[in-house]
Amino acid sequence: MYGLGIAKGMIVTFKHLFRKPFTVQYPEEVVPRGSRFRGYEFTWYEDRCTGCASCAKYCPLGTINIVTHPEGDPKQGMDYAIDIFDIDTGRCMFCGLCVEACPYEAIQAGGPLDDATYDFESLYRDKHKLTEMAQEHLHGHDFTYPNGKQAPQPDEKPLHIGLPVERDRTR
Amino acid sequence: MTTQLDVEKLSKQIQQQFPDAVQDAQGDYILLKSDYLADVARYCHDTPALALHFLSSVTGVDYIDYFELVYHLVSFEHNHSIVLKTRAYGREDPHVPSLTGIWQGATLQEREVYDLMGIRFTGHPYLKRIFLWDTFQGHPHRKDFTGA
Amino acid sequence: MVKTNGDAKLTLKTEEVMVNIGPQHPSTHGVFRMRVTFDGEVVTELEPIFGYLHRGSEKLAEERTYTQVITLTDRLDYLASMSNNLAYVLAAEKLAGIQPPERAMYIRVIMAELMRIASHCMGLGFFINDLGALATPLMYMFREREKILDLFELVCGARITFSYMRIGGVSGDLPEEFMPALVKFINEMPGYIDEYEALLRENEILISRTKDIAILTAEKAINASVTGPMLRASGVPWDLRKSDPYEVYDRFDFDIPVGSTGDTYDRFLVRLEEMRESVLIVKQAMEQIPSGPFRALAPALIHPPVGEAYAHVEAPKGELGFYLVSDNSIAPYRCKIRAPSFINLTVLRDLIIGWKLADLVVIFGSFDINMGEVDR
Amino acid sequence: MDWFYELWPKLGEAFRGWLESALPDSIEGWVIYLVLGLLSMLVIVNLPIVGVMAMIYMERRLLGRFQNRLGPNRVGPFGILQPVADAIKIMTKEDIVPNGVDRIVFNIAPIVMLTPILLMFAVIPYGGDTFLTNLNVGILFIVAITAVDTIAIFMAGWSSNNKYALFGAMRAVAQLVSYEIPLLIAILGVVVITGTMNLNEIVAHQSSLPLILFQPLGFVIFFVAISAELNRSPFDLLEADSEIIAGFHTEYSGMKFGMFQLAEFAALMGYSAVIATLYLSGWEGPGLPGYLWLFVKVFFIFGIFVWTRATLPRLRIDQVMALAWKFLLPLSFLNVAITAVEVVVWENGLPEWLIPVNIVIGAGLVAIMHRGLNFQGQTRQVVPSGPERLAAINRPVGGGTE
Repeated sequence: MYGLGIAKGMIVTFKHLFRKPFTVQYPEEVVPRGSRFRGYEFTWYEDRCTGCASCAKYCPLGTINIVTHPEGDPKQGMDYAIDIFDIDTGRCMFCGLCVEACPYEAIQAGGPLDDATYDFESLYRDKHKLTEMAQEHLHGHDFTYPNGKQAPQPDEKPLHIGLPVERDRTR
Repeated sequence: MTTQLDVEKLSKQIQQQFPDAVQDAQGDYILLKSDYLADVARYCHDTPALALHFLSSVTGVDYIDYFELVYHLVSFEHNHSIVLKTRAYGREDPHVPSLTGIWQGATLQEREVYDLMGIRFTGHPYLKRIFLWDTFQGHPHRKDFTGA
Repeated sequence: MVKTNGDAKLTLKTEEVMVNIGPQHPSTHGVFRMRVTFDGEVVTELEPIFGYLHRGSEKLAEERTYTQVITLTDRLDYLASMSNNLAYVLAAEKLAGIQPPERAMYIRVIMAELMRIASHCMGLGFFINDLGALATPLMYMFREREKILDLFELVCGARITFSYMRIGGVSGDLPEEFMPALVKFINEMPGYIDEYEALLRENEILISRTKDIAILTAEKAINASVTGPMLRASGVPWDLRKSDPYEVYDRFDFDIPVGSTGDTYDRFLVRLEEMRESVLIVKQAMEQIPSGPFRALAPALIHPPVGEAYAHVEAPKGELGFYLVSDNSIAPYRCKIRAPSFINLTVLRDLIIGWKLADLVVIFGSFDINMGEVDR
Repeated sequence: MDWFYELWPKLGEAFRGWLESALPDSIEGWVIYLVLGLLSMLVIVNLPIVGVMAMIYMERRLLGRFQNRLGPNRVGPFGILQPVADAIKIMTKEDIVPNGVDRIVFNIAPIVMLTPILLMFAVIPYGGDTFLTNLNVGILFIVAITAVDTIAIFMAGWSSNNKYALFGAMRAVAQLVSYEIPLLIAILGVVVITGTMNLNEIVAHQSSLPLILFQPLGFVIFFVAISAELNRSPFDLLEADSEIIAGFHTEYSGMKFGMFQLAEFAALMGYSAVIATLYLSGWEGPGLPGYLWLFVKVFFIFGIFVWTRATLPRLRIDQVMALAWKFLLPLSFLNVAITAVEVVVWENGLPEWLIPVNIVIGAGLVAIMHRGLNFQGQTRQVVPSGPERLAAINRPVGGGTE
């Protein structure tokens, strides 16, 4: 009879009236992100980076700009000092290829959602800004990298071969 | 599993119908002379043993010396497929016959190839740019395209 | 105005109105434009106009390495990125002769089938929305899609642009928490599909709006290169998962839903049934999945030998194919995408002419196209 | 507690007494009458505006819950101030008059739309003694005055110089005029039973049992027809968002758009009150005072409107017309005929055992009549798409001279 199908549908919607809403209210309640979440907060750890520029080569958009020069005593193992390491997050599409490319897991994805800014300028992150963000992350997460590994304490030696690089954290 | 038609056998079959239509037959494709393309396509479509009623895709490839047109044909009845190829020479006005009369599915795809590769399909009912605007100069998928 | 014809029969002659439906219109599913001529409410002429979202993906692919092209395929049909990834990596593997390990193939199948459910959720939801149902079924379907996206986020870290598959496998193994979440979802999903059916399948208004509307005959569908649910709604049991099995689809037991008449209602039902079949495939894949490596040992920059390869998958919208030509460099010489949404639009004009304005949006909705894929 | 039940008449009396004592004796009686009349009009005009705010809030929240989400909950506690925010937004928006519109008609249309709707609230009885005017042709007045809205919608659509608006206007003319007829004839059933068009007397007639029990078929027809009149789903073709953007008010913005929205919701509220008055014994009810009972009923009916809106897809214009002319119109005639027979046979009021009989007759008639609609599609002649279908559609219509 005409109307039975409509009545069936009406019952379905009526049942939903008494269900708990599926949506959550964002600022009060944040859905937990997965551990592999590729978010805005690209963290780059200078203490792990050797300056090989694999990430820059892998980036499909060329958002990573890296300039190095050889440095250090050849007897203790040659190293590259990183002069420039910039990520233009404004152009980044968060494909995660750079994360996969890095042999030392120096660049890692992850982070919160609330990283919106008002201008493109602040999305261009240079070495200092990235180090700042990385330190902020490490201090907030008990010196653990986003991938779950333990980071060196501030007084410890960096992980990569060679001498510790002189860091300019004051900017 | 879709089987590849035996290229050797099919090319002989085509040779019988249309002498010197087949230029080359190797791998999984048959390279045809562009003059015979429409006839051979019609033959592939109408022969009950082939029954290639489905034109999967039309592709243009720019090899600088020539343009290659690739037609993927599939038969749903016999579940076999064949790749037909043909070449269009010249950079100024390369052209091949249109297959829209045989497969309606070729209309939009040929328009796309015309738009992006600049290959003219003679006999196409509505050959017009499809993605780019009508006043656009050049054909961006050509290898020598340097920007508008 | 009533005027008398030569043979003295009265005809009602009205002035025709030309309306541009799109590029900004609630029912064009993106930036698509139809230049439509109406006689009253009846469509007498229609010309689809493309290109508002043309980004030249195929040209961009020629300047990127084989791995980097994966990120471009995410943006083709952005509601079914996993299927696009799959089609591309299959083509690249065929070109380079790389065999992915078994576990990777199962993971890919699970992802592709989950993606099909999500894509059909969106397709059906917006189709019902075009019918005027004020987003209620759409919201329900969004809810399930969100759950699938949560699963994808677990495995690859992104919700829309996954870039999960790699040439020779996938970028990461399934995390520990994935399988329990998947089991929970797969057990819930049939109940949700029952809900959609109760809400929509027998709804008289929906039936009266879709049944016998815009019939696409099987011959016409094949001749016009229509693929996917649209083709199967016309009664052609052509599904690449069965007729040309890729990956491990030949190990699963599932049906291909086929329509009887090829009208809009059949296209709706075929998608609804396909969601059930996808749930079934995922269930079997979960039971069969072996342990082992998730990625073949392939170099980071592959140099495939000179040649060409065409690989196709049954994407939610139809047959998605990648035709790659290699010149033994790190980037493809030519990357052609056979986009199902685009080619399905061949029959748009023929299907819509003669129907009313209200049918126009419904028929167009039943195509379930995606502008990212149409314009590429 | 007497003042609680008779709040508005008592308030009026008290105010009148105060006015008489406060004003000097030289002021004549008609001035007081005028002041009182203006004041009560002010109350009546503001009633739909406040009610519409509550309804918009309720609709959005309910739709949210039907769709498994929360709905607006940011402005004020539970989002209760959302309609206020909406109103402020809409009033401060730029009032755009596009090029090429018929300026006068374009500007008048919202006023023509809203005024009749506000007039409608004058005759609705809110309680035993609470009404602005006790018209003896009350229901006729309501139907007549709200029919003006058709013209307003057509004015808006025609003057907008927009093809979508034109589509909306044309649909409005076809749809609204068609549904007036079954609507009126369904009301006739009530009038036949009660023997009056005065809304107060209709309510008084239902003091024992609501009329929906004796008029189930009439109620269904009235409800469907009123859904179409008010552009509610599934008959919201005039502003079908997926087809013609927003229909007749596509080009309107700012407060002019707000007036259309206001008129639409006020009409919904007014007609919900009419449904309550005609079929659900109006303000009558135990416990609560009449004006509160009426609003409970109004919001209950409104909730059903929201429910249908949340569930149902939209019909096509020819199906909507078919429903009116092939289904509702014959049904409404049958309804009047059956009611008339019943009233003639049982002169001194209808017996209660007629209630199940009426329901069975109504269901049976619906089951028989719906076959004529051929909505299921199986019996309809199948026409292929494309040029063949166009030829089939363009075949000559009309009698000709054979």
